[in-house]
Amino acid sequence: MSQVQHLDSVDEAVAGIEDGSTVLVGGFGLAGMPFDLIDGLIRQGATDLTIVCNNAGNGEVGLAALLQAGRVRKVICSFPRQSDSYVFDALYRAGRVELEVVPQGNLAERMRAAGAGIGGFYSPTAVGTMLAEGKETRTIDGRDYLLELPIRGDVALVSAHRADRMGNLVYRKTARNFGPVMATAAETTIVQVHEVVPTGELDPEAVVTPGIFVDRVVRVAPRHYTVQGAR
Amino acid sequence: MSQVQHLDSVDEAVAGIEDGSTVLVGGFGLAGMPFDLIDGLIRQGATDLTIVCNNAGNGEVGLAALLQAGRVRKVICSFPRQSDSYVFDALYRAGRVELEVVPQGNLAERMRAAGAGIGGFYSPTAVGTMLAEGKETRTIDGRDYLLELPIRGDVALVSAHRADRMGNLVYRKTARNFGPVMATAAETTIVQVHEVVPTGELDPEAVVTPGIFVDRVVRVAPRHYTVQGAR
Amino acid sequence: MALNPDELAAIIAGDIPPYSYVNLGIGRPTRVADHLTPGSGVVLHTENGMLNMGPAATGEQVDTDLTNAGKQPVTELPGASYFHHADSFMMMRGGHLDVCVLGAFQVAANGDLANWHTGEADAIPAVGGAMDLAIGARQVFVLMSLFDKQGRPKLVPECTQPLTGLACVSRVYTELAVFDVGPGGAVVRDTFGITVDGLRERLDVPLSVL
Amino acid sequence: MALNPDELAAIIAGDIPPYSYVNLGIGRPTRVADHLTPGSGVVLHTENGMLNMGPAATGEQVDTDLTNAGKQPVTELPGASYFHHADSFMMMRGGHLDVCVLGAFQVAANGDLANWHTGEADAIPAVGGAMDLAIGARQVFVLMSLFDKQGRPKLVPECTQPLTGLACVSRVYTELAVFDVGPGGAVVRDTFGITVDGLRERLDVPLSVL
Repeated sequence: MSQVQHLDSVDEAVAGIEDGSTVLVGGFGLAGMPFDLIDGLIRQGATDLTIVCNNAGNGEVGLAALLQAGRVRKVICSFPRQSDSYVFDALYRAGRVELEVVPQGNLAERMRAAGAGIGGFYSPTAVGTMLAEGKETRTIDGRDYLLELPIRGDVALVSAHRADRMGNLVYRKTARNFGPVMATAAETTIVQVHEVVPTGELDPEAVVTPGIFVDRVVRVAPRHYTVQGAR
Repeated sequence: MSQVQHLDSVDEAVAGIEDGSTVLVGGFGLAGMPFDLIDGLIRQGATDLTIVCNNAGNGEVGLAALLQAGRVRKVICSFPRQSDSYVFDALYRAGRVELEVVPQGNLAERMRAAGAGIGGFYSPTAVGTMLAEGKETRTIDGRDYLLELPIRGDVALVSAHRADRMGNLVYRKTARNFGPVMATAAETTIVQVHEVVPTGELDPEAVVTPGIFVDRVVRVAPRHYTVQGAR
Repeated sequence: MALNPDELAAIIAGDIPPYSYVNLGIGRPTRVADHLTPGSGVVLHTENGMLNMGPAATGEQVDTDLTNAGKQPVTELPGASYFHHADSFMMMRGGHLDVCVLGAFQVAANGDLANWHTGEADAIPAVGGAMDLAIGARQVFVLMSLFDKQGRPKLVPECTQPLTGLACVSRVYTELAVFDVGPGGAVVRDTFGITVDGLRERLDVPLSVL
Repeated sequence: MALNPDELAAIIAGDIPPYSYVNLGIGRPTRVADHLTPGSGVVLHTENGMLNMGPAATGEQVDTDLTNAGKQPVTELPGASYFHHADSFMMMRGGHLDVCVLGAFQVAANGDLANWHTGEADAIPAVGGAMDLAIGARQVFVLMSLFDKQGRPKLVPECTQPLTGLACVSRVYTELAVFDVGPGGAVVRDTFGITVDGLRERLDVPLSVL
């Protein structure tokens, strides 16, 4: 039933993603971005996708490449505009991609709610702002909140550091970011890792994403890239 | 401001807890029960307490001793009745302690909500049961939920395994249980640990409760006790 | 012949698909673990914060920091992980467990479950994780005797005891028969030492046959 | 004399109580870190999942898996911890941060904040964590120039640009003055090379004095 599939190639790992899917994509900027899985998704060909990701792509790699390939109908993110988000910027200004801006804390919490079976929650963020438009406001214990609903994915694409054969995951530093939350919130969670170790080698106290949340694992080589702003 | 206080005695650690406080008490049965802090609280003398804990005490130690001492006005828990909960049972039947039974998942999630600034959330648990009485029901996306509100503590008493000087905590096995959640949900979080290590000795990837949630730490000797049902 | 509890636990273990994530309720359901083979790949969840829980701990293995939901000492298998209570119930309530096996006072033909409160006036209510499990696991199996000590059926048209969850049970294992329950009512999957007509005589619930 | 950005950052650093947990917004507020001494015990939070963030990484220190909220490479101090985004924003939204320092387009005398959206029709909106920080930290300090490039005051009776949060700012640091803002309106705490009357001439906001 729930056996984690360890796949030999990225192409096998992303097989079956359907047109029109909602795809949760990990990463904060480039850290934790599942580059290989996104490249695989571009080759795989699924289109009309809704992408949920903190950003809307950097340069021409990863999510930016997927956008450039014209596969994305809508982006749900907190921070699309960055110094090197020119691919998204151009598509957006051309009216070729929809955008839903969600405060970063609501983005994370709405996915957690999906993973946790919570039907909705009252968030203190964005009360009285234009991002509150159309949302129910409720005063609880003297403070105003907005009703926020879960964001579920058909698929999550996550980059982790190390997996064991049962799909337990650990991450590295701030590359952890959205990965553990997205892994809980999708029907199918696909993970790229730099290393697969035998079951029993990960410290049970330090597992961040238990294998119960993981469906497919593929090992990829670490990718070297330049970080913007590196001095 | 937020400097973690490392105290030399349990009595200093529990100083200042006021009559009428809501006290979150960690532990699931005896595992993770902050015995020493509870003993300190009994000596400290605060009374008219509301205790939030998964259980309502075992035998005559820990929470059972606090109950026996007559300091508890109300218990909020998921599972008061156990084979050795005779202290609570007698007080309850004598009408000397109030009881609010909360499903275990709601108990954990309501405290998390308090720690996370969530005003309330829609839970799938207990819909259509007598524990739904008086709660708002709402249908979201075709499923029924109950509105659940945060549970905040004035104080949390938590048992962890190891702390560093900054108050970062790690736990041991299933003694982790409610500790990390309660630490986030109280105005003052007081932690007993078996060991305090220099800052930098805990693996940053494996810290379970970051020091931001911890106010006071006291080192205590591990306690040996018999586990019921041990064969 | 009616099955004994051990035989019934073995049947449930055989019905759990390989590699399932499973939570076994306190009490009799715990016995199902004794019949799960390591090769099945089944992973046990315990709501007090662990996946890949191992068998009961004995002697030197006993560790007061490592217990199951019934507070009994257990062991850890390779590939285990520990997590706090909110994360543990996220697994349950978020629909990530494949199967849970619970005891019950009553199950209705539509899958309603009563297993937490006897309904007696002087009972001390204690729900634990029962309501979370009932609504959270993808499949809820109940393991119970078909009749209570007074001989009254526990598979009923409608629960008279306080409910744990609505329409949440999918299958009921008893010493005399296994039933599917749900929107279509009770369906007999298997009988042990009794005919379907024999069951019909003793139950107030319309029964169809698989 | 009006202060330069570095002098202002130093003043803010001096106003942050020892051992505070602090989040510094992207851009100019990041400079406050350069003026925090190790002895202050101040712990920096970055919303992409880290406490006890260290200074910018240089040369060999650069690790693509370790960045701040502005996606720039940073370092880790002893006592650091990593956590996922939901846990990180739990710290912010749950009121566990003592101070955050943010940039702003406009701040109103009552503490309303506008710092995420220029309001221009063709702007691509991008909010990031600004709204979460604004309502979450116990004290929100704003670091901004007192006038925009067109010379218009940025401390205003009421924000005309899209709001980030309501009545959330407690103090505003500018090159000419430091103000407390809130229910009592704007209060001048300090001036640099200008008198309070000089400020009153240039601002549309009633000013009281500490």
